[in-house]
Amino acid sequence: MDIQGMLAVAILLPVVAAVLVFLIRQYQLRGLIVIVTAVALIVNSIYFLKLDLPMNFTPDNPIWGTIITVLDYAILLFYIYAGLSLKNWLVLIFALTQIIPLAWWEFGVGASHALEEIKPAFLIDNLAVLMVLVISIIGSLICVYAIRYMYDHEEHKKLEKSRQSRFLFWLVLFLGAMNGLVLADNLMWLYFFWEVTTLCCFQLIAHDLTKEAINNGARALWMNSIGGTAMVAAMIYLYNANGGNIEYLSLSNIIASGGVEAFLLLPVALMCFTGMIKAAQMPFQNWLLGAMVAPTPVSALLHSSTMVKAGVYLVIRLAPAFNPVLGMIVAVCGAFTFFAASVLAISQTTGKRVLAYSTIANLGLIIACAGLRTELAIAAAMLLIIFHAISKGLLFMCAGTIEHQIWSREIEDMEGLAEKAPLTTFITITGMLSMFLPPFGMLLGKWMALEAVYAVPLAAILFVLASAATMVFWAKWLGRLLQVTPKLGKKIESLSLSYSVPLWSLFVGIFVFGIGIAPLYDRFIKFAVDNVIPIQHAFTEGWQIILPDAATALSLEKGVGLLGSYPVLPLFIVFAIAIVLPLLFVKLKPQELRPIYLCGEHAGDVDTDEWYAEADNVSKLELGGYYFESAASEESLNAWVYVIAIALLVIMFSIALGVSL
Amino acid sequence: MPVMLPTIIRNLFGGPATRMYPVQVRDPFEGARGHIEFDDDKCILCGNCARQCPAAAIEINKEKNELVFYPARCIICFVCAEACKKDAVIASNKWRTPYYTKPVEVHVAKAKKEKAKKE
Amino acid sequence: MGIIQTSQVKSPWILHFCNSSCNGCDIEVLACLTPLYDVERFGIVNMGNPKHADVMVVTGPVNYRTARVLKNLYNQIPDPKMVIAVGACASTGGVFHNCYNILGGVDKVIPVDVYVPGCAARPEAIIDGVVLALQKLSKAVGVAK
Amino acid sequence: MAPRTIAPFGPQHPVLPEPIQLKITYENEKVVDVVPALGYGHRGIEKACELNEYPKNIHLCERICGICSCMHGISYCEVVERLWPMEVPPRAKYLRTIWSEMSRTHSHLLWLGLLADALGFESMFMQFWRIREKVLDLLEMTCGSRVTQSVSVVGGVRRDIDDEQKKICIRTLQEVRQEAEALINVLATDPTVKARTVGKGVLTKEQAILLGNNGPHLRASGVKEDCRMLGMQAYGELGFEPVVETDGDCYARALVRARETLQAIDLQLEAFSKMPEGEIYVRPKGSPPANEAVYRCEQARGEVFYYAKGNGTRKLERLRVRTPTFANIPSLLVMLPGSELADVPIIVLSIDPCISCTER
Amino acid sequence: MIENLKEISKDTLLQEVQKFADAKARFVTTVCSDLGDKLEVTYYFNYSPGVDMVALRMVVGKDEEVPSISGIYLTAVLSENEMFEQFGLKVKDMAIDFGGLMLLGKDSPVKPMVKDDAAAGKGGE
Amino acid sequence: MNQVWIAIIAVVVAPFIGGLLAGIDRKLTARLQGRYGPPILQPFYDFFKLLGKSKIATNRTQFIWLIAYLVFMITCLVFLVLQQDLLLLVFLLGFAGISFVLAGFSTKSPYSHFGANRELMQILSYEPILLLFALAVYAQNGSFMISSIMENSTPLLISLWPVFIALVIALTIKMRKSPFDIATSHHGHQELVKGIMTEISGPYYALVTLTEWYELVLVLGLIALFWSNPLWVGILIALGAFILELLIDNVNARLTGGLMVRICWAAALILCVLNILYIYFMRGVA
Repeated sequence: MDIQGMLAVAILLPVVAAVLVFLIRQYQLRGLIVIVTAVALIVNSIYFLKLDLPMNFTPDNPIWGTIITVLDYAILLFYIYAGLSLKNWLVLIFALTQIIPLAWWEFGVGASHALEEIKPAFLIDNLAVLMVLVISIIGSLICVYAIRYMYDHEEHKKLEKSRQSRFLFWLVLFLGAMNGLVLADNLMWLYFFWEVTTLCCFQLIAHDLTKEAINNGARALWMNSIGGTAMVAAMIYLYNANGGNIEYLSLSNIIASGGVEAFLLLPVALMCFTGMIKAAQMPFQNWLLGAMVAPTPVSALLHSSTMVKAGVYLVIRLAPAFNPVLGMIVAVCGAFTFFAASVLAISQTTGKRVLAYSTIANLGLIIACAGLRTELAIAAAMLLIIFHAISKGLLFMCAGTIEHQIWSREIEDMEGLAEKAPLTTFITITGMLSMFLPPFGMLLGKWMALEAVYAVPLAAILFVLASAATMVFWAKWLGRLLQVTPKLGKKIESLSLSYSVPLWSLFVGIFVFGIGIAPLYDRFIKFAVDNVIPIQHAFTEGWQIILPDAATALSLEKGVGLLGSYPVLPLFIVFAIAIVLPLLFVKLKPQELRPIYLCGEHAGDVDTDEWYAEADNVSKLELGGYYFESAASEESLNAWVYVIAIALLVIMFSIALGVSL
Repeated sequence: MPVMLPTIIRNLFGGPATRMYPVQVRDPFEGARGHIEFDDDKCILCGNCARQCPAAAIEINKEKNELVFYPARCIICFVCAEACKKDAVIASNKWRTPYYTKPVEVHVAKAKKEKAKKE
Repeated sequence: MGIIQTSQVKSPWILHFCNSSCNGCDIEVLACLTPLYDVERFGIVNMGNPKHADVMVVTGPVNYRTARVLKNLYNQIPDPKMVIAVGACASTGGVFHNCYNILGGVDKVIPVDVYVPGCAARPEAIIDGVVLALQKLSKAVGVAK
Repeated sequence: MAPRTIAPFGPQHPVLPEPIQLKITYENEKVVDVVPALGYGHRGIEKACELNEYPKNIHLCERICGICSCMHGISYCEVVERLWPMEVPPRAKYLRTIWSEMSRTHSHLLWLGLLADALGFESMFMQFWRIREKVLDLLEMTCGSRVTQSVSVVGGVRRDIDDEQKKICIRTLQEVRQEAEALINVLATDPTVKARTVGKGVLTKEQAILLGNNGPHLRASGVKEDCRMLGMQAYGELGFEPVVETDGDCYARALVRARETLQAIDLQLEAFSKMPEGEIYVRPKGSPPANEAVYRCEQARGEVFYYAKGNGTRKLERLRVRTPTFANIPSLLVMLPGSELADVPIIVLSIDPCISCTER
Repeated sequence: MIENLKEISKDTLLQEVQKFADAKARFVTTVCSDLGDKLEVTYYFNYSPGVDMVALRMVVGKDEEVPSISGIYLTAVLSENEMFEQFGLKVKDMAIDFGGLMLLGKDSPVKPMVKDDAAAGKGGE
Repeated sequence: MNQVWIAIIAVVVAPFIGGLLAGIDRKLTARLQGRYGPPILQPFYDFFKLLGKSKIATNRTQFIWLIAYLVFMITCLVFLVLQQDLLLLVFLLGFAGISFVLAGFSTKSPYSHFGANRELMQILSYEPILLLFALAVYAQNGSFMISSIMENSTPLLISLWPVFIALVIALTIKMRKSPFDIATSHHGHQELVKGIMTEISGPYYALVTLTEWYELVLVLGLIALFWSNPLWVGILIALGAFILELLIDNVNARLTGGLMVRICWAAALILCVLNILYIYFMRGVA
């Protein structure tokens, strides 16, 4: 297949499929289309690996440029409409701040003609392909998951009129937009895809049409519109400050400048800011938290494994164009988000909000890595993107599955799930462990990040504190799931195929990628890193990860040989001995069971959780989790978080302005 | 800040205060209430002790000429020793050792028998 | 005797449970832990948790409510276990024999291995009692193996 | 509302030597609600006292509580003596005072040890109990038993303290006072102890009175009230002034008891010096007449209330005992909510609970 | 002889107790005793600070209901529960009602302190 | 091959050292309290006795986490003796800690639950200190490998003494000593009964004991790194720190969880951060 066809499959096929899905109202057929699209996307994305990367592509027909411009304005006009109809002035204002400068620039200044000349339209390098793989594989699995999920969702809500088609329309459409986004090199096109993702995001968050859903959707819309505005500003500046030259309206050219051109720093900072909003970095974390009202596939697809990754993707892309000071401040911004989100996650009582905060935190970590701009840091960022997409996608799907078993999102209600739904719990627990503990990939990424972060000591300290907080909120949730009364002979629940295939695929993915990370890095990820920063060192040795000491930012006179090492295989063997073998072989005989210790007053048999209280009344044991409201709640910390985060942004822009002007 | 430090250092070098029971046994005080014994030779089965015992540890069986004592019930108040006019209840300052099964002491009141014989 | 059997005799952990006791024996049980008597010399530790205990030290007579607790606690102790009834009340009900809410000694509810007499039982007697219980334990595990 | 945890605290719990259950509702570790469950120590002694002949009841009353045993015995004797009414010889009064204070010393040292233990300050616990053993030795020497003294009888006391013993007592008490003073100094100044006790379980003066608190618990809230002020036994002849603290928190309660320990030793020494020679026992005539009497006495834990009603026979018509803890337990319902789980043992201990007293 | 004893009826009880509460007196205890066909209830108060004790006494029939003073003095709740389970004295509106199972267990004797009830020693071996 | 032998020897010998240290701990604590104390070998008696107890349980999952706790602790020790990555060692130690917490959580028992939550607070307290220790070592040596510490001739203690103090605080938590013995207590009466251990009994309790011995050796080993050339000085320092802990245990009351987190974060932030920044700037100047 040639590149043109592959791009068409990656970008246009989802659009076509989306329209089909929207039109077909029959459950099975609709599902089939989604599955076929998913398979096509996955196969197609794997074919990208076979290409001779990197390569450029620009469609021959200029009509595409015109279509995009028209749709651009259509989207922005829709925003205006949305702002007016919802009476949400922020949406309206930030739609206007995009459309007016854009129209003025294209038609007032008359740049529209020149803009059609930007080449190439698409840049297909390893980094882009890596993103395409993440989007196509994980995104498709989530779409498959959504088929059944939405069915159950509406069953439970007892809707009269099915709105599943509409939902799947936006979901599948989004895949195309996302693929376009990561492949685009032309800033105008990038901007267009960016806006499409924002639109999908708005529609999907507001899907349930409750007041809360619409409000939160609108919030996501206006916050991301700020990002869009920043991007428009960046483009206009790039055009005007360069004397009406379109040279720097292409990502590859900005990057190629390598941070030397002083005037480029401001637009880079602006686009970086756009990316940070999309990645829900502090102080813009609220839209992502609000987005959790959406049905869970939305959260899984948009708000953890793909769309928010667009933000970090952009920051990583632009990393070579930072100057060292900007890099440092971006690193601190990211590290601060990592820290603050991890701490705030401790006080969350809703499962999806914990996942959201964890996502924000990890995106912060990735952005911090991008800001560090060393080979090691970028490699860490890449690994984190991959592993985070797998683990978090899985966890969101687990959260959705759990929600459909207990019809609640509250962590408190998940008590003893290990008994009610052992299979789901098993997968969930594995997913959670893979988020923060060795030997899994996320930890490998975090470990590399920590080894790389020393160049910015402030970020290092924030990393350390955040790591500790991360352990706490995951462990609390894990504990909740495990907390059961003594009982034998659990029965395993059955999951529908639409649930279990994506779940098990990602479950297997965690292990396959986790174990095979070294070869994978060597064969593929290494080149993606090279797209950002030239690689000089091999980080692998067989199946192990070995970091030579020269890979750090801090050059030391002493040659000690090794910076660090991560023996992947031995650690997985340890994991197998520690968890898997006991899981298989530790057995408990019924006669060994005893009731729990309730100060000697337990009432009943071994599975009891009741005791005799005052006046011989039987009282039921209740165990609530700890959420440290007084120390870590949003009410007590948000003010601080906002002040510091805004201060950091102000510093970032002052630096960029100071250098540029 | 560590106000307790001098005390524990003194403890460390001053040697333990432990009395190495059962290797070292300190004799109980002279007047300590340890346990009671019965002098069968003196007992006349008057029943003073049994009547005044708060724990009902002593039973008198006049027909069999027996005084039955349940040591496990005894609360060692020594009221019996004070009540006994014949000094048949001997107050000892040694504590009674533990046992696997609750003992029952049967005392045949010899003094009473002799008295009966005389009559 | 194997190492496990030797250890079982050398490391009795205690669960102290006070029924409707008058406290007299309880403070004497506690006094055993203090410097003057220091039962930790024999490896005795007061655990306060039935699941870790080997020896249950019970004081006081059983009343209607503690009978239930006593039975529950006894069942939660893993084998091999010993029960020591400390004091006259725990053995038989003692001075409370005619109180309306008293069932009697501990042996009305659970099997007792060693009785320690006294009111209140002296610390020395309690130590003797534990030693006696351990002798019984060592015989029991010796026979079992 | 934060998620709640509802769990039992007791009857069998390592920090509670005695069985009582508190059904505690927590938010995180903060206590929001407490329901006490009693009945684990109830024996029915009041009824048994009506069934026995009155001299036997001394031993029953002494076993209402093993720690307060000496003063329960004395209180019972005094309330029965008031039925006639009859007067005991002065030396007996002094002896009763000395033994009361001696048992107060041992009880307070025991409590200070338990407090240290609840604070996780094991070495201090050991030291307090090490000192306490000396006091117990004195009790054993003079009364014959370490715990249940059984020295008081209706009409006087059973044993006398001879000069030899008096000398030993005075010497030992002085030693104890010195050692206790040093330890109490540690307790009062150690920052970790202060961090755990200052401001915990605060009761204001008004709250304390309305809740019917008594004893050191009440005095720590700034109420100068002590039944020894009534001047029974020999207290009227000794220079006695109640110990009062004003803060009403656990730290204040600890200080009150610590200072009372020293005061008790001083009172004993004074009583030894003033003790007159003479008889120690007069035999009561006949049976308790049909009369009623009330007697209040300051035990280590607070005011004990004895009510006796005679009917002319050898048995009592009614005996009622209201022990200090019985009146202090309701204050837990006020103090515990709002505290941390870690403070629960300290606050519970701060009333010096004696469950066997409470439930009889 | 009891000093400072005042005879009252159950209707004036709350009124009288309220006077003590206003005077910041401390509640000491209640004493209930069985007079055969009636119950005699005495409430003791202590003027704090100080050691002056005052008593209120009322005589009620065995099936009569008396008001609870636990609304005024929370601490009376234990005594009132105790009177209920030991003598069967019905107390209305107690702040915490243990339902007759505060001190007694489910299997314990009922109303053990009542005279005609022969609740003699069940204990012993 | 040589390395395998070192690892095996370490895994076999460590529990003996740990048990012996635990015995010394109990004996010395007793002496500090004016008691005679148990025999030095008492921990071994306890261990073997527990092995011989009958198994009772409330939950199966608990055992899996306990085994994970042990296995990961042993792995940490192997990492130490094979002079592997210090940072990864700390993360592995984190897994061990989390396993223990999950063991506590995996039964619906109130005291186990309280204990697990408090253990989490402990992790929150000491984890930053350990991670910052690794960072400080890196600041000093330019590598996270323990082998680099061993090769370095200048002892870490000279430049990293503030971190050492912070690590002693972490050691107090790890050894579960007063004032920070809040999650489970080895002796004495606690409001949490036995915290996480409440539902763990018999042979599995023995497993936890074994793990604690490994942990003790591991943490003392980490402290010994502060004077790695010659190592015997480091070992002496570690033993000194061990005895210091016993003294601290006996002169302090137990504090609450909140205070512990505050003290540790303050110590971690102030001592470690100043130390790291100092080294950082000194290097910048040079």
